[in-house]
Amino acid sequence: MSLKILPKRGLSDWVSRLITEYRVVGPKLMKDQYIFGDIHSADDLALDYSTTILPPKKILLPQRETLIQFDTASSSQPIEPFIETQATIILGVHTCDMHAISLLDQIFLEGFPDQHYLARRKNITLVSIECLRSCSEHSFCKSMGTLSVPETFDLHLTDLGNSYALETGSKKGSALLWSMSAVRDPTNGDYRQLQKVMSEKWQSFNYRLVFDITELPSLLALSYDNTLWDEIGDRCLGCGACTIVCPTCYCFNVIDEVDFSLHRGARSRVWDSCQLDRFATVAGGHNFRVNRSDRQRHRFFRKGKYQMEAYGLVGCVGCGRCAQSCLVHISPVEVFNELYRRQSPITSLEQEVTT
Amino acid sequence: MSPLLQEILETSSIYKPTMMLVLDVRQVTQLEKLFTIEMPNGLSLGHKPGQFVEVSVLGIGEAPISISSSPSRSNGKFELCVRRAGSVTSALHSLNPGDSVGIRGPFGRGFPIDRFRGKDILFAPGGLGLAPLRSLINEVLDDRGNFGRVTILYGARNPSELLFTDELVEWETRTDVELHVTVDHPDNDWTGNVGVITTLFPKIRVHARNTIAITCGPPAMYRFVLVELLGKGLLEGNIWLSLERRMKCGVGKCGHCQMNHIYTCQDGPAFSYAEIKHVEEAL
Amino acid sequence: MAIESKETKRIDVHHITRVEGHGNIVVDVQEGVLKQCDLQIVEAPRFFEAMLRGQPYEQASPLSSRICGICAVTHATTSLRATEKALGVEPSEQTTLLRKLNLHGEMLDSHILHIYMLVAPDLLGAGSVIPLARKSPEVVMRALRMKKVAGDLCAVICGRHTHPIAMAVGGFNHFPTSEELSKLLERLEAMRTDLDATVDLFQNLQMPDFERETEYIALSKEDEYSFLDGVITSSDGGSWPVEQYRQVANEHMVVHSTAKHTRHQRPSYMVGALARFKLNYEQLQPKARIAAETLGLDPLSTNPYMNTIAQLVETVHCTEEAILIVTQLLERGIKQEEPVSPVRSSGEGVGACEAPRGTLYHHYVIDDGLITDANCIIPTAQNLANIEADMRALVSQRIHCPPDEITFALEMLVRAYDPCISCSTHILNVRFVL
Amino acid sequence: MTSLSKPKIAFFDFAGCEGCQLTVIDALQTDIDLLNVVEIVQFREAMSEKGDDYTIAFIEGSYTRFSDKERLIAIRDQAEIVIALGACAHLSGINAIRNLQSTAEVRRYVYGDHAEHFDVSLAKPISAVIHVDAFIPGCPIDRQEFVRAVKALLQGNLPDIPDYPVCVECKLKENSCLFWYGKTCQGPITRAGCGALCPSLGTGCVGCRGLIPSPNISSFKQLMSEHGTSEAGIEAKLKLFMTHEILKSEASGDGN
Ligand SMILES: Cc1cc2nc3c(=O)[nH]c(=O)nc-3n(C[C@H](O)[C@H](O)[C@H](O)COP(=O)(O)OP(=O)(O)OC[C@H]3O[C@@H](n4cnc5c(N)ncnc54)[C@H](O)[C@@H]3O)c2cc1C
Ligand code: SF4
Ligand code: SF4
Ligand code: SF4
Repeated sequence: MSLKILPKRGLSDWVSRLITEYRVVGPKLMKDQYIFGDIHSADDLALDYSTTILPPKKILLPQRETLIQFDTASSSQPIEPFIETQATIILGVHTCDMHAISLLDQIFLEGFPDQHYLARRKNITLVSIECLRSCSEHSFCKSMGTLSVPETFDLHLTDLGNSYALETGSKKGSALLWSMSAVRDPTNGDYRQLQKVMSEKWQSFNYRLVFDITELPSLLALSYDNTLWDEIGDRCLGCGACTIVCPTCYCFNVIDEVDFSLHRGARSRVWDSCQLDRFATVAGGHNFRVNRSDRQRHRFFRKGKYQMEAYGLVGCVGCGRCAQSCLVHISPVEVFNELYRRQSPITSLEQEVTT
Repeated sequence: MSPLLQEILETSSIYKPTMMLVLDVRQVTQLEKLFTIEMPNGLSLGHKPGQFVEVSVLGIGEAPISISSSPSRSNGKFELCVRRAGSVTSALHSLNPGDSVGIRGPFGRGFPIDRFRGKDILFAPGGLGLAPLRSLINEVLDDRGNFGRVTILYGARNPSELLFTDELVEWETRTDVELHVTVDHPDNDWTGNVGVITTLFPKIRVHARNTIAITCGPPAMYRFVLVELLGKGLLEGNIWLSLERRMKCGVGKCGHCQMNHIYTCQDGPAFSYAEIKHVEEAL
Repeated sequence: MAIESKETKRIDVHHITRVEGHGNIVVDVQEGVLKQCDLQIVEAPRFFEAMLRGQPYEQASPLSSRICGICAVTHATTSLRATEKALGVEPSEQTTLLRKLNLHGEMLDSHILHIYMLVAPDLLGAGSVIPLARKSPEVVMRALRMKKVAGDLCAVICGRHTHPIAMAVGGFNHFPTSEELSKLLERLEAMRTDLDATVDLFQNLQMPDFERETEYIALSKEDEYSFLDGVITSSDGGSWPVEQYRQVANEHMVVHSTAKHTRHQRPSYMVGALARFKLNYEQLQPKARIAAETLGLDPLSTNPYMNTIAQLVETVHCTEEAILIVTQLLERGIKQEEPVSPVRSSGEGVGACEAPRGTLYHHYVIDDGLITDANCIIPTAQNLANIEADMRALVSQRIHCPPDEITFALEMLVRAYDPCISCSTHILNVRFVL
Repeated sequence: MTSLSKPKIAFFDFAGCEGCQLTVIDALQTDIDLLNVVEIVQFREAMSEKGDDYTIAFIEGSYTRFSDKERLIAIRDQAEIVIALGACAHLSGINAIRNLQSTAEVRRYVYGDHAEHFDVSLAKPISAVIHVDAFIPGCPIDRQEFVRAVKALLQGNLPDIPDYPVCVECKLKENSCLFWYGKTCQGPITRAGCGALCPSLGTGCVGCRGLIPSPNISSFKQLMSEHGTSEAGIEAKLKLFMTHEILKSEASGDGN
């Protein structure tokens, strides 16, 4: 690991240079909300952003992605795989989103490696940024263990006030600093400042989960038949927003489209959601997860149990996006806490006493 | 890893089907057709009974279909028995010999046939459930000496929906197979059993400790068949089921087929009851 | 002559095609005497006024745009004006500019549809636009190209042409970006080539020869060729504030008598492009006046078939106007402003706009935010009596001609008015007594 | 793919604004090839020629008159496939608003003493009168969805219309939710496919594409009321386009 310092006045220059060689994506303001979008100059970039509506998964796993192209009238090559990569930098990724990307990486690598994801991923350089204060009233990253950056970063920025500390995590990352005259080596003062920023930061976040994250899978195992799921199911609108905005949701549907010739076309994948009616419906109309309560349970079990058990990584990174998007106030941290409250022996004792 | 799988991994996309020739199309019932598909370049599919392929009609979509022929009878070809149920399956039904279809696979975990050897085998398919089990039945029959008693209980809604009637006759006449067929709604010509599949169970004797039972059918059927099998004292690990879920990729990515933590496409579609007994969403 | 006119003819055109909505023509000539000559409206009644009753005022505009898919923007805008007047809302200058621009988009869209898709096939000897697309693909492609610019203009301002979205009482919920406006400007300017080609095309086409003097009515303003607001003006002299729309239209529309087609001045009047052209000629853009000259249309024309030519002239005008408005908006810069809120929750107001087919009035009474009374007068309703008067004059003139020829001339006449029968809020009562 | 001969299609209109037919004409702006792949034998708004040998019928507009029945049945008898085009045909759309008042009263209000001359029934979706094979929702329909529907028909399938709510598309577009700004929106219970057009333009969805298959209406009403909409206001909003569906769901006792 090596540490470098980029004075803030050098940022604009740096971004301009990156743009000449890469597609640069980063947080920017759209109307009154931040989104990840193409950056054309440092002015577009809002590194000090509160959470975006969609996570950076929209770059790694586009909403609509062509998988194959075909022309059944052509006898030689009726099907061509379509793999699209473009050297891309994602700038300013929050640490929770970095954890989510680690999970996506694993999922698309394991079993049958997904060439489409992996090719794109290989060509993406991740520049993460240290979160110094909570980015949304709904986030609970500290509780989920995602407040520190995972090792998957290529370059990691920490805002030191007048400058950024740059930590390189890979060759891809150090390539971005190549021959940058504005970048200098850190002084003792810089190290002190970094330490100060980091220790202050930790204080400014709260633990919002009332128990330890490692207990979550077993808590859920005990809660399969909890009536909370029915209560949530009654409230849930089934709108799917929670899964669309979630950085660790990746389920997809596959659709074919043709032109008027009917023999030329493409097969694409598009984001799907386990909260939607048709998700688990098979031919004949049988729906294996027909109730909103079952679907919500499935969602929270994936977030809090299945992914953790299958991949050793958290399935919910605590970004709070789903809670922000949910119009009927279904929030993972509150759901988990409520389950904990209902499962803990003290509460049941209290209940026994009062009833 | 099968050569086909190898090829798929070496070509640049797990989602790219290989075009294969439709050799033969046979109308089996009003709703089902049996397709014989030829592998390119004399390759072999290298499948196990219980596995499935993703079948593409380019421009319409893809559907998971069980391989209905047994590996023992493959020889560069395989068979799919397809019910017309929606857009892809209807498009398949409009294909003729000489047309081609896209195939990916085989996918999924088939039945662990090695563990079945030396045991009595009880098949209990219902309706279209015979399509996937036929692969295993013929595999067993082609290696008949290595298995104990073979019993087949088959139920369909009415006589016209019975699949593979030629083979039923063949099995019927074999002395080393015990076959019982029943229909829910008989027609005038039907002289056999009437009633749901569970009405066949009293007709058979089962050596509980040494029997492997394999069942496949519509979602509602499993619960009743399981009660019978468990009631006869079969071990949970010896009862096998093949499950259906919505699938969009077949390779454990799209999330549709998930039952609790299990991916039907990769962890199944063949499961022992012991494996899924605690998977609440499975049955 | 005399012998010929002793014939008996009956013309029955069931569902005139290439008009919006359902109408039948019935002509009955017995022994050379015209017994019956009707334009029967068989469109299903829609009862919009009843549906408007009880609606929260914000819902009046989205609901009333559904009166007509072709002049949806004008209905939505007129409705907003009625509501705003009732509730004392004074929209900003930017809102007014955007609305005018939007109305220009609709005028272009509708006129191009009418000129090319509905009328041109008659003049070019193609049964309709689909054979025309085969016969002269370049003509149809040009029409589609121009129509797309018009439609996209509305889309930039209000989301889409048919049933606008972003318009609200007091303003807009969404604003075009300057990039969108700049692109639009380029496309409008580029459209001039297609417009020139259109003028060339129609310059060489012959409109049927037929004159009949009548009264012409349109909204007018001192300083502009008015589409949004203005005063009601008559070619016979006189003008009225829009609140007095019943002075002009009342007896035709609201008194439900088959016999009463009378106003104090004449038995019928005409609204629409020709009326506007005649009354507001002075305010036309210079390019449009040149086009009129080239096309042989002058403000004294009394040939209703020339309505189509007046539409073409307006198409030129609206393109030029739209270019000016977009330029102005780009210079001013678009402000993201909240819609102006009502100052009261009860009141009464009349909105009036020029729809492609003529003057449109919406009149609402609002009580505590809910609409308690609504009256909508659509252009085609105002034109019906005049169409029938023209039909009668035409048939009398050509009574000796073969029925096919009469039918064709009548259908073309009806089409020239571009009647929008689907708008029929209440026009079923216009019929002749036999 | 086996290629089919050009299907013959026809357009019919009942009570509606003809905006959907206009949208079909507008679809030619981007997809002029439509004219090469189908044969249009009847389309009153755009053509004079009239053929009765169609196999696919697109019907715009609601059933509103007893006399409509005969025409609808004739179309059904001829066509192999009948498709409801747009909200009026699909849901009875805004036409059904008048069902909330008595028909006699509605007629009297608009036509005075001539009211009884008119043949008027309750406004209904065409599926209330004849069997409908598929629908293309929206007021008006979405151009691209229409084009996709035609392609599906050419492939021998019925159009695949989304059955998830508008919120999905709204989130995909990264719109800030209108509820965050004190506005209201029917996106959570309305069928998507429009690309969340209205919310993207800062305007609450008015529900023109109809309800999703199993909407949580009671929770939605609760949401609306939390955001300051009165009970009457909620009713008026839900019943702008969905009167027929809401009345039906109330009658069957679900969703409330
Ligand atoms: C492992 C596995 C093995 C299989 N083996 C076989 C086999 O051997 N033979 C065989 O015939 N089938 C088999 N199937 C089933 C087969 O995959 C399906 O029938 C097929 O995918 C249907 O695809 P389709 O495109 O024809 O239907 P689709 O067009 O996708 O739809 C078919 C049905 O889905 C339902 N549906 C679609 N959309 C909706 C909606 N919006 N709401 C509610 N319901 C909806 C409807 O019931 C519709 O009829 C198997 C499935 C699996 C998972
Ligand atoms: S479940 Fe919610 S909080 Fe957790 S990662 Fe997904 S969007 Fe963020
Ligand atoms: S604006 Fe409407 S459609 Fe969009 S997320 Fe909010 S409720 Fe859903
Ligand atoms: S957002 Fe709602 S009202 Fe607007 S087009 Fe879509 S479904 Fe219709």
